[in-house]
Amino acid sequence: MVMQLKQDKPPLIKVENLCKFFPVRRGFFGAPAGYVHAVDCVSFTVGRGETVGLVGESGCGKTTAGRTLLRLLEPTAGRVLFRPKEDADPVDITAAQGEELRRLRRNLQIVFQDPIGSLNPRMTVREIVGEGLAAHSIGSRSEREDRIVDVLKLVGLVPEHRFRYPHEFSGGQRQRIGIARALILDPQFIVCDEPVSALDVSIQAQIISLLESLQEELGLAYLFIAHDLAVVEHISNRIAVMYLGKIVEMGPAEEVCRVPLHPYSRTLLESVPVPDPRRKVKAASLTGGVPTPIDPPPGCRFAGRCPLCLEECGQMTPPLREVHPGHWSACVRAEETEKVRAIPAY
Amino acid sequence: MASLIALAVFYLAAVFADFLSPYPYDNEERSHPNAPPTPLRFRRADGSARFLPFVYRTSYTFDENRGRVYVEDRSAEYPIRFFIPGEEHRILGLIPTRIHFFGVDAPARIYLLGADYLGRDRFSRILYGSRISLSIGLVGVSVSFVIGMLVGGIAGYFGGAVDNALMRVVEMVMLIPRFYLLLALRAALPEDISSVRMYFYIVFILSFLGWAGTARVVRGMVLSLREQDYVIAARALGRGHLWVIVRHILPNTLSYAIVSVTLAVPSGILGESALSLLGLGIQEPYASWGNMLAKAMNVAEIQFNPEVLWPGAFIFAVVMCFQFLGDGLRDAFDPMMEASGVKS
Amino acid sequence: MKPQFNIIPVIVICLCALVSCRRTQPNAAPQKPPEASEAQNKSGVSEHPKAYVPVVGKRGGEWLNATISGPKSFNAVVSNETSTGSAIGPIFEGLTTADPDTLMPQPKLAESWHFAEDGSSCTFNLRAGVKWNDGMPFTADDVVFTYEKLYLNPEIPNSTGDILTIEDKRPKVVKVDELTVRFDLPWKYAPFVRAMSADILPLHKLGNLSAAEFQHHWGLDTPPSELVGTGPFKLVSYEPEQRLIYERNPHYWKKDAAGNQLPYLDRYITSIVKDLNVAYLKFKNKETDVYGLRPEDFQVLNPLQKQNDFTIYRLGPGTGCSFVFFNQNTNSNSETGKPFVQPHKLKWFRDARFRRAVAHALDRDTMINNVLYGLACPQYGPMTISEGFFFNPDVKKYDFDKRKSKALLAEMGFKDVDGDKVLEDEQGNKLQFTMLTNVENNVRVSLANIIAKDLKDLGMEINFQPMPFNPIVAKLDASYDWECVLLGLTGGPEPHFGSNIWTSRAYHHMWFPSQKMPSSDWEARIDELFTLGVQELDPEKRKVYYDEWQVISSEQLPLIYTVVQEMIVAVRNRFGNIHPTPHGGVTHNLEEIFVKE
Amino acid sequence: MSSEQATAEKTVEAQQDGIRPLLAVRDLRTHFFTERGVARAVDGVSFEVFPGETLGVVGESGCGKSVTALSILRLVTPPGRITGGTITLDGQELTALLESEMRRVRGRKAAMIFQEPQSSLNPVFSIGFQITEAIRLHQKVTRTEAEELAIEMLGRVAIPDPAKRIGEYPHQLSGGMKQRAMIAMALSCRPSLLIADEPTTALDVTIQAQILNLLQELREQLGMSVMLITHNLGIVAQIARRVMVMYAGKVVETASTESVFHKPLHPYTVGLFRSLPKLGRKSQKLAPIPGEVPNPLDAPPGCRFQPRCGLCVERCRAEEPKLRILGEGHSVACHVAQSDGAHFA
Repeated sequence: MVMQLKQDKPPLIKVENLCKFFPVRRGFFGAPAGYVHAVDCVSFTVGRGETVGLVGESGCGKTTAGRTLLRLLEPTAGRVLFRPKEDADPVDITAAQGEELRRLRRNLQIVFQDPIGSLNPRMTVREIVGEGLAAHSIGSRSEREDRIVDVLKLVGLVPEHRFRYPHEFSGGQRQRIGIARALILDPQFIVCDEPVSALDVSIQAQIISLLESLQEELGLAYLFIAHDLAVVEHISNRIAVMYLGKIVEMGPAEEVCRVPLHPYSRTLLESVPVPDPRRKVKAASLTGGVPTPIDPPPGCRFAGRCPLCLEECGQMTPPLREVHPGHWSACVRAEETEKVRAIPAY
Repeated sequence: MASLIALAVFYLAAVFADFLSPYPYDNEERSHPNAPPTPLRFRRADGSARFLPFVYRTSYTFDENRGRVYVEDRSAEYPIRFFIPGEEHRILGLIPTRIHFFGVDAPARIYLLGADYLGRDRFSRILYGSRISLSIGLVGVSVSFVIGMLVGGIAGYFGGAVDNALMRVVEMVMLIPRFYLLLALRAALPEDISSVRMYFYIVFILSFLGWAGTARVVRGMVLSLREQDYVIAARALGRGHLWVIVRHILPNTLSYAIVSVTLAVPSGILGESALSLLGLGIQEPYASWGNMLAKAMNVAEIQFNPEVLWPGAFIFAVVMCFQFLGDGLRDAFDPMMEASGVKS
Repeated sequence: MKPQFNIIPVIVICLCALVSCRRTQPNAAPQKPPEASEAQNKSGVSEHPKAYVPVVGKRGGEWLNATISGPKSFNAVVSNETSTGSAIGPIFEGLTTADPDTLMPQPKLAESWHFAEDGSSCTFNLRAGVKWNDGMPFTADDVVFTYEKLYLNPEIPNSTGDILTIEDKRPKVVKVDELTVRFDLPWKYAPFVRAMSADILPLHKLGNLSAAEFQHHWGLDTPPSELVGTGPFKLVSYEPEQRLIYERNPHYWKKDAAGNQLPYLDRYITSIVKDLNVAYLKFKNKETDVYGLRPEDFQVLNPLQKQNDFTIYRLGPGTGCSFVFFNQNTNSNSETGKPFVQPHKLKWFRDARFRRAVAHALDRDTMINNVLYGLACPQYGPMTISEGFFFNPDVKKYDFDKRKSKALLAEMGFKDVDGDKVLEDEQGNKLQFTMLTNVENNVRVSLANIIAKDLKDLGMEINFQPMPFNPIVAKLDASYDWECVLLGLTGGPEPHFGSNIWTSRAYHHMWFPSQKMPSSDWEARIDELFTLGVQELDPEKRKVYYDEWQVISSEQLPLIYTVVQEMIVAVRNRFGNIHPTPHGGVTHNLEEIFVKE
Repeated sequence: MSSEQATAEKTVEAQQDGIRPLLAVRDLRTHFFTERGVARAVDGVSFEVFPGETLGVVGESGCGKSVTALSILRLVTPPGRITGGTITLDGQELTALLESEMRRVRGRKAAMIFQEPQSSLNPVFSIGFQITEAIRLHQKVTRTEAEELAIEMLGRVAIPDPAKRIGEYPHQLSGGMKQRAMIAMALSCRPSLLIADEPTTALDVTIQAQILNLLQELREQLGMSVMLITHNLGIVAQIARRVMVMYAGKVVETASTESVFHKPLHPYTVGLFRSLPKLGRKSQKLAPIPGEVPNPLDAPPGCRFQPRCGLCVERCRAEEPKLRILGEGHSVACHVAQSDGAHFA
């Protein structure tokens, strides 16, 4: 089993109790009126060559988590340990400063959702893709050029494209440019922040296939952030489900999607419309809306909408516990959830 | 594009004003007050034609209504000559020469657009005036733009309390109606200052007026650009803050910058004109389009010397050119325009 | 009636920038001393119109005019500026008025007057049957009240009171009977009857006010019916920034030759307009009946007279004119200890040769022809030809001759040492100074430009700076930190009313105000002449003093006069009894003006 | 009459046995006249919506599905213009109507809801006011009656405590609530046709489920027809009775949902399914369609899908395929398609 293999070796990335709070200000100069708990004590690991999917609805903190992990946002608390080589000592990304952080960035890259906003409209593809080389002063001019051409070919673009500007490309091609930019420094780990959400089905499939083949070829590890469960399940080895800044469930992709151990994951999965007209599924819809993430009260954050809610759920935050080996849930009634029924494949 | 060419012509004319104009700006001929444009003749008194035009000497008498009647003295012809020696000047402030582009021999005078009340050539004064009027807008707006970019950039980038404080200042400046602020600032300056210093004061005033709007918009742009994915991508690639600002944030405000400078220049020109029109700006004998136009604030004057409106025509033309140029640049700079196809 | 106020006030404002100078002549009723009233006219006024004999007119119609500044108040005593004066002009009358042609005092509310033998008192016999426009009778009590309680009340600062006060001594006003009032004079005062043209105000309306209350009474918010006067019209409506509407006073005392009660006109309407261009257009579009022309308007309006059915009256040179003057103040700022004028410049400015050099460099022909369309005359002394009797034509005249200027400057030791076309004095100081004029007056700015250019040609480095009127006045009156100014004053026929400018103690002795002792011999002599002049009751003897004053001023040139504009008015032809004069303007006989068929 | 129309009409007869369609669109062409050429966003589209049914319209961005919807309500703005075809709604020909008459159709006979509820609601008016206004625009009722109706509608779309919510402003509502309010407004005048243009795309999956449930319930209750435009095949499968697949301004396949999902005949439809990751089928490899959607300004000759099609033959490049009936109510615009799907073998 892949999972076990991974567990044997030290992970590439180890996130420990990562927190990111945003202050909410009232008035012009007022003190913060509260904090948005965008990411609240999140811990997980990403192994070498592994894809971890991070799913959740909008506002659950998955994008913030990805960016905080890369130090693109300053974490409020927590550590992110990165082990560049298997036998090397881990480096704390959150503590790295200056040049050290800059060097670390070569290994840690990001691909964005918005294929328009993620490319500087004033730069040619060559400049965009080559920026990483320039930032780290890698190679001579011609070496850089060769590298750029190589990477463009790798992501399925033709070398001639490098003299054009982003607006001359279609959405799918732009996403390929974004991937090329992330790849140019030969990273080990890429945060894919909803890379296919804005794309059409046919293009989405192209990009997913590309990411898969790149992983195979280059041994990349992905943190794949998305809200489309089918996509996440397809590409991920393991999945973490987030709700209001917390991970509520984490485990192997198929297990999470077939036998979810958290009522929220279950609802999420059951809400996905099944593309099979013979299987009309009346979705078990949740009542109420997502509560505000500003200074949330103690207790399970899903308690207010949970069909299985107990009294104790409102009092204390249930910890993430390993219900099955490698499959974690933050629900006190995880075992019962499992028994309801498996989510059928379609 | 045509507007760009037109503006280039205007600015070149301003640079070479002393060469292109037949007379210096303060050259008076008091016997020719409010002379109408000198008629260019192609046909001699005896009916034969000349290829190059010539002019006659003119003189005036008052008619019974105290209107000035100019008559030509047909006894001698004064052909228009090119590269004619006249008063000494320095081309580009460097090369001393007596050569003017065109002119006629004394004692005849050539007034292409007529003369003012002291017989000063309006065409020459418009050329000289363009130096002040055209540069003052450009310089004033550039200065205000630098201030605006700086303040807006700082506010947008640092955010928080700095942003709050700076934006409150900006709002206070913006609250005051522009023209009154212009007058108030003028009033705050010493009254009796020379025209040369006045020029710099006007630049200062104009830049003080213009920066607030720029700062606000730049701040907004920086604020949103800061969050753009490609900015984050650059940081993820290991770029420092300074590089990100210089390479990724500023260039993307630049199109706005250039467009807004272009669109703000006319307001600078108009601001100077307004001040000079009220007699609070550039003083005679120095020429600016505004102080020349001040003479047109009189109904009777316009009726009998419609040429006093020429500086206004020039202001209008330049302002229009800048507006068209600004619009054109805005279209040209907007890369989204091309990308936006048809959405289904 | 105060004729001068009705010479379309816009002209007055245009010419007269120093409003403060009006303080000396608020009533502006030009008049000769009483003794001279029957004497033949010896003035130099050349183009006197034929004697004016009103014809019998008919009732009805309106008179429309326009002004560029509305009233600031309706209080005749406290206010001292022209816009208020012209607004209340039709409502109030004085004891005397001036003959618009001869400038002699004429009876108004007083039917006659006579001085005591020794000149120590003057008795006025009031006209019988005069009524206030609310129907109350006008009596000696009103006169006594107006002078004793208002004009001569030290608690109410006003210019009529100032004029009648000499060394803190004021006349005493005594009611002899219901229609007789006697003024006991503590001094000999030649222009006394002329000063008696100040408006008489109603006792029954104002009698119970304290001095302090009175000063704020009759502001712009006063209901028009409260403004009770004896004049031919009464105000019926005031719309701020729009118009003043007057209607006939049904109780007016004056009757025409046929015994009809005056005035003829039903209504008199003054529109308040934004600027002279609007006033001009309103007249051209037949929306107003009278207009005071700027020189440049003449060429437009003159050919239109027939077609548009109006007549242009060229009244000859006006009474105000512009002059250049230099700061001769030798004092220092008491706070900073700095001299008001840099010492080397003061030395130039106090040298008459310097001022004469400037006088020779004034190109008056260009000023007249290029700026004023030939509708002006050169001016050399403090009185203009139209000011009548006391005008002295034999003052020193300065032709436009730059060689003379250069010679004078060379004589003073100016030389262009370093060849930069700017002269230096013997100590090597560059001959440079700042010239100011008020920016509101386009004509004056143009004149200043001509002057600056010519002085520059002489080798003076002039920084010409137009600036708003009020800061200039502040410099002249208070801070004294100026070098050269081009301004103007209105004049009048009575030279003594100029004593607040010309005597060295005077606050408005602009080139060196409020001197303790005259700083020069010629200033001392002028002081002396004014003292002699005011106390001499024989006009011929007075004229000798004032002639000498005019000669001295033209030689010493404290004020270097430039040009005086012609006064030109246009009036519609549909009116009868139109008789404009330089001093009376068009409406001095408003009550006699009527609409012809 | 083109053969395409004839074919389409035959389809109708065959399918509905004389039931008159509520909406019949024939050969609709909506073109955009841009500076760089004419974009044939909708180019000869024919279909019909029958009373009480849900028609799913599927396609990728740029296929012309939204423009089709806007064209039906005559809401296309310049440079776009309807250049041909007919739109018959409830027996009324819409393309010939005056704008004033069209206004009476909108909202009363056919209403529309959009993808972005936040930009479809005016932020400065309360939702109650906006719904009331919509009601009063088409019905002669007093303000209080309209308000009661509005409260009833809000209740119907399952907004809790509607009497209180009616005074709230759009920003006070969550995305899902806003979309419910939009639906309430659209349905307030009981239109016989509801056009829903990507009504759940901006919503989270749990909220999406709620809205879709709601739409189905309302359709049953009110007996209206729904034209549901979406790119999400799952939604179509769950909600629509019939499906129309569009590609580059053309209808490429139309059939009952059942046939489209289980026996797709057009290579593009098949490509879509093979591109779609499915829950619980992790091992299944995705088979993306190569290439990109053609530029609407520069459509390829022949079949528009031809450059991306694995089954392309010479004829596809030369001749534009017409919709052919290849089964009961199943028409496909493909030269190579066979009714048994043998062409994929």
